[in-house]
Amino acid sequence: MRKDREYSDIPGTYVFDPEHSRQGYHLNMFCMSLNKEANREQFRRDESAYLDVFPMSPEQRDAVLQRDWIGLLRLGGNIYYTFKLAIFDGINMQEIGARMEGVPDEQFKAMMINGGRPIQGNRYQKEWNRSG
Amino acid sequence: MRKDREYSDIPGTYVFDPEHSRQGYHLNMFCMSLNKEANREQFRRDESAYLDVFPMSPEQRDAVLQRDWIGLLRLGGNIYYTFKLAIFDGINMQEIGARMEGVPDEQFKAMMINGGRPIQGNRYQKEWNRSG
Amino acid sequence: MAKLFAGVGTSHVPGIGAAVDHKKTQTDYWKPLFDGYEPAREWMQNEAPDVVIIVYNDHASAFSLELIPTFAIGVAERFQPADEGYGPRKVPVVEGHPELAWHLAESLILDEFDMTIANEMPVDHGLTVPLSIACGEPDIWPCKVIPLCVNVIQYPSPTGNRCYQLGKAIRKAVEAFPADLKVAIFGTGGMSHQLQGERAGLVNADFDIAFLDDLTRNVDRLVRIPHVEYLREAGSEGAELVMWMIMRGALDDDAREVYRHFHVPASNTAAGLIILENP
Amino acid sequence: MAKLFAGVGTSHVPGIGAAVDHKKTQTDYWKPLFDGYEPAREWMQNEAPDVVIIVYNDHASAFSLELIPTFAIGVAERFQPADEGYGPRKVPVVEGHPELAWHLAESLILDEFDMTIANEMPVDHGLTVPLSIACGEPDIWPCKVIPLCVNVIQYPSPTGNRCYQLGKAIRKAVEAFPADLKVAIFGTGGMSHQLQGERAGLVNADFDIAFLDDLTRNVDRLVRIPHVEYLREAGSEGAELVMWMIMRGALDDDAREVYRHFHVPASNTAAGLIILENP
Ligand SMILES: [Fe+3]
Ligand SMILES: [Fe+3]
Repeated sequence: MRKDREYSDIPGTYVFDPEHSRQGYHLNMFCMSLNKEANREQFRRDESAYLDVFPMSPEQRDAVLQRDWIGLLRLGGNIYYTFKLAIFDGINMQEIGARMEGVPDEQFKAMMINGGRPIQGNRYQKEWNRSG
Repeated sequence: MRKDREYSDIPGTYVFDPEHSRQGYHLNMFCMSLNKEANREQFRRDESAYLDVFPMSPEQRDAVLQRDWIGLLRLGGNIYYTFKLAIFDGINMQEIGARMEGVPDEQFKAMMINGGRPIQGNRYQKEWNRSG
Repeated sequence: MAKLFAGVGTSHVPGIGAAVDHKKTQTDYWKPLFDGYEPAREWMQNEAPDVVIIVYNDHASAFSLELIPTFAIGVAERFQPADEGYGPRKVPVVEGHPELAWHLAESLILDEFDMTIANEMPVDHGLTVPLSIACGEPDIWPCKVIPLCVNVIQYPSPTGNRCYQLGKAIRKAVEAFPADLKVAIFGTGGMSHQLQGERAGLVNADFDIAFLDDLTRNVDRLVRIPHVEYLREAGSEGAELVMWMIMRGALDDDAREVYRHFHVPASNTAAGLIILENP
Repeated sequence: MAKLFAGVGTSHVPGIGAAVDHKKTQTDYWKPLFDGYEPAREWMQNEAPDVVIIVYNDHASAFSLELIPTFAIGVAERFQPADEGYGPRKVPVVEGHPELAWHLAESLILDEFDMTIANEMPVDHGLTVPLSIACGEPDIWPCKVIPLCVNVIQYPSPTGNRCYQLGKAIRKAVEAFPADLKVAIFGTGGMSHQLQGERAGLVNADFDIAFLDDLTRNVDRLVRIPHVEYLREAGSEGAELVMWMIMRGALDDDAREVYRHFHVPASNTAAGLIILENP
């Protein structure tokens, strides 16, 4: 990701800007392909063989196979695309949220029921640096 | 075609406006399909069977089978689409021009070499009505 | 002539559609949200618009990164629910209004909006969830629909001002259409939420309430919200709220609020709904 | 910073490409046209732009009626020549400039042009014929290309003014790009011609000459030509000339003409070429 954008200081956020989109093109197009049942079937049968037709980087390929949800974003994935893989796995958006943050599913769900992640302390990267 | 457009009084001209586009949608999509060699092969093998997958009107279908070039336009065809059928037949744009006007190919070609159809007398439908 | 009489702003969270489809609207989790939708359904039934223009975004369903239109208007006779990875939602086919849609497309392009015209466009939860919210589970949808699809996934989406101006041009076009039609416009998406990254789960209810308030009190402020403010304050997916500005632009300056509902959470999202009517 | 130094207006008649491909450029029919292209090729070789933005229209090759973008910008690494029904032209693959193209897309959208962003877009004669005209038959094209595809088939196409304003926004975006690139812009299509209907074969040389003249003498007149005037005076396909206004908008007000060539006929078309340079 470029670091000189006006939104670069928002923490824990991967804006799908031109650089990100270029990086993730084939990764996202793989995810999109799971919209079709015939493709889902093939992917179910042999994930690795199915991935061979998409010219991804080895890191992207590994992130898919390992369901490294935050890694997928860092490597150019967009959440609406990577969520196709979660749908394939039968995982819902809150579970993905938990896994991206690296907390137990129940903790994430409880946070949402209690009003979600607050905006206070979550606007700027520097706020995270201080507390981290 | 709607008759109340500001361009409705231009003679011998089928503006591809919304009404025309709606009318010709499936006809034009058939023509577009000839961009693919595999489709051209199928169409070559059995024109009528190939047309069955495109929900055209009987008039449109006949106009395709009979290569009624002006009829294709009147039924919603757009020249860039219908020209795919001419490419298929190995006919060039001047030959199509001649057939749409209903004159011999050589006459049309000679007109082009002599500077094309003049604008004088060809701006308004009423000019054609007078001379016809 | 056709008349654009009202606008609705509403979230389009897929979980809301799933709750309807799986008969979960009366569970502890979903009931408070759906109770708040009841008055909107009554309003919809009473007002019975002939056509609803639904401004929404596609979520990697009809469009992929191959081709990313900023504004796409659907002019087809009908639009099939898209397979988003679970198989298509079992909701009625969405019937279009080709005459009005083409009229809009033509008018908007001549007014210098650079529309993409779509004759084939499966519609995903972005469009069908608002219909479920407003209409429940009928056998056929009670109105014709014109889908207006906005890119809010690939940065940059259109500016708030551009969306607002598009709304104004839609209003003008609708009211020049020579048929006696009652037309509503839905702006969908939002409210504050972030689905992605370590900040996933963000909700900013203060931002959302102020947004709902200013739809009638201070539209100028909303029109000028820059992308970075949406991203920071409303979350990366809360930036969908820019689509509500198209709806707002299509209404009178002094449109009045007739109903609102706000609930947290719907899945990972702050869900809002507002109904605005022209005086 | 990148610099947009010149613009070229040129017809993109498929027959011109076919004459090149089938080695007919020296026949009696084609020689006068191609002789007039020689100075343009020399200019192109001498100036050697790094990138050329080619404004053209697709002719039912990449896009069909399924989806009709008003303005589509190609951001891919490369663009394959399209099969238009004869098999693809045997010309080099067109190499893109993704960095500049994405920069343009972003800048244009934030400047409120509603671009469609294209990652996959085979390019037809509308784009490859101008390259053949300007560059002859090299093994690889001597410049990177950014395709900018304009709808001029489905009525209505964008207005002349919208195209002209888009040109201005392109100029601004190019000159904000932080790399030392020499950029030219081609506006293609036209000049007067009509391919369809009983009026097929129309040529209006007076209109065309006045158009070429006014690119330097009276741009304001050209910007305001309404669609109906193009259709009536320049023929239904002569309306492609609106794309030249994007090229013109990207240049200085006082750009000067350095070369022109006009010949009738190229197939069914009045073929024109003009080179304009910023002072
Ligand atoms: Fe959404
Ligand atoms: Fe053309």
